[in-house]
Amino acid sequence: MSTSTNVKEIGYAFLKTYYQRMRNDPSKIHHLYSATAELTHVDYQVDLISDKPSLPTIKLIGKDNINKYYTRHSKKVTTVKVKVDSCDFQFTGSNNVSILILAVGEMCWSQTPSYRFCQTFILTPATNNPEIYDVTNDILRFIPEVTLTLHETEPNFDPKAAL
Amino acid sequence: MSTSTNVKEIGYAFLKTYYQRMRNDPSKIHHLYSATAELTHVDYQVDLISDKPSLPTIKLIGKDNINKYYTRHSKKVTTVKVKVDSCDFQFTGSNNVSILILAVGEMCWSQTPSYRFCQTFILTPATNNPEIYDVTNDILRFIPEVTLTLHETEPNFDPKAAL
Amino acid sequence: TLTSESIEYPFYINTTEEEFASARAQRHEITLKVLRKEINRLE
Amino acid sequence: TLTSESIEYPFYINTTEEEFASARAQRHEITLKVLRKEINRLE
Repeated sequence: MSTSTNVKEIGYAFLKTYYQRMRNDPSKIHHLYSATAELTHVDYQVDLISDKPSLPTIKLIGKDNINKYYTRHSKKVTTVKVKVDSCDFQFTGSNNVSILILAVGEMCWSQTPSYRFCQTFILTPATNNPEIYDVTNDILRFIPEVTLTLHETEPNFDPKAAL
Repeated sequence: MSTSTNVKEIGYAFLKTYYQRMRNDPSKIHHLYSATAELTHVDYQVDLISDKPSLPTIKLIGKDNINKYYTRHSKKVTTVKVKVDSCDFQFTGSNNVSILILAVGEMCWSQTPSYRFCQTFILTPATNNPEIYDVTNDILRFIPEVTLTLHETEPNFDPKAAL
Repeated sequence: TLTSESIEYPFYINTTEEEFASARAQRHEITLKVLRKEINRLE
Repeated sequence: TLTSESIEYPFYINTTEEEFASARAQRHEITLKVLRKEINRLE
């Protein structure tokens, strides 16, 4: 990815590369990360086909653990489909060469319902080649669909009438 | 805020300070930011009391602009109320002393409906005093309530029956 | 060593659960109004 | 100079809008099932 000054281009190119590599070659995703990267991502051990409003996540640190994680779950990882609804980008870090990304959207896998998520990344130019960015931080958080918990206590709220 | 090694404590203390200062003294919020901080936050010029599923944001850079922004809108800013549903924290940056925060929750102001949001921050130890953190990045993104856009095209979906 | 952590339970700032409920009630009504419009549109 | 930017329109990766619609339909059904249970509970 070229380091044109435009943070949106770099960020957009990264997101495409990141999710497409999950489908195309999970065993190569860890190459996107720095040696000591921290990752909070889907706990693929749970059943993704469920009625639950959101999914749990697990925490990992280091390129090797990240590689083990993606390869162990590659069967599910390769079926990931993503709709990004919005994306925000800012330069950050010392002399402003790193990039902060906040993506919001929906994700699904084969046969599963869609799950709402937000995800934040920090990309930092690789020490050996500033043209290339390493992911140093990757946090995925699922956002439970609003359960319209209609409490009796809600003052003037009559569910039947509202519908 | 003390730099205990526990990222959760530092992050939690920051979030409390950040939102409480909005209510207590909007003219002092800019002190939390670094000189060249970047902020993407609520566009307070729009009417917050509306049926819209989410709110627009504006982009600012630099402590002075951030100060002008909070003081100009202080009447609305001071009424902010926040429910944080979940929060993720990671150390980041050179020698891992900065902190990345991803918060997800709901926000409202006086007489307004609640608005779902996610917000990401990067905190960096102040150059003159590593015990204190400066906000170098602050991105707020509103998440539209799911509009159950029930298309005819949805295969076996009969809305009336479902209800 | 893993440094990432999370807070998984909700907490309130500048408000209480009860006080926040009225803002949420407003949001529910807006969402349900949209839902009703949707359903009427489909009929 | 301001460097922050946003993409405000949706885009799809590894899928298309049509293909994604079935996952969303499943999600709608789950949400509406919860809604129905809620309403019955309140009666």
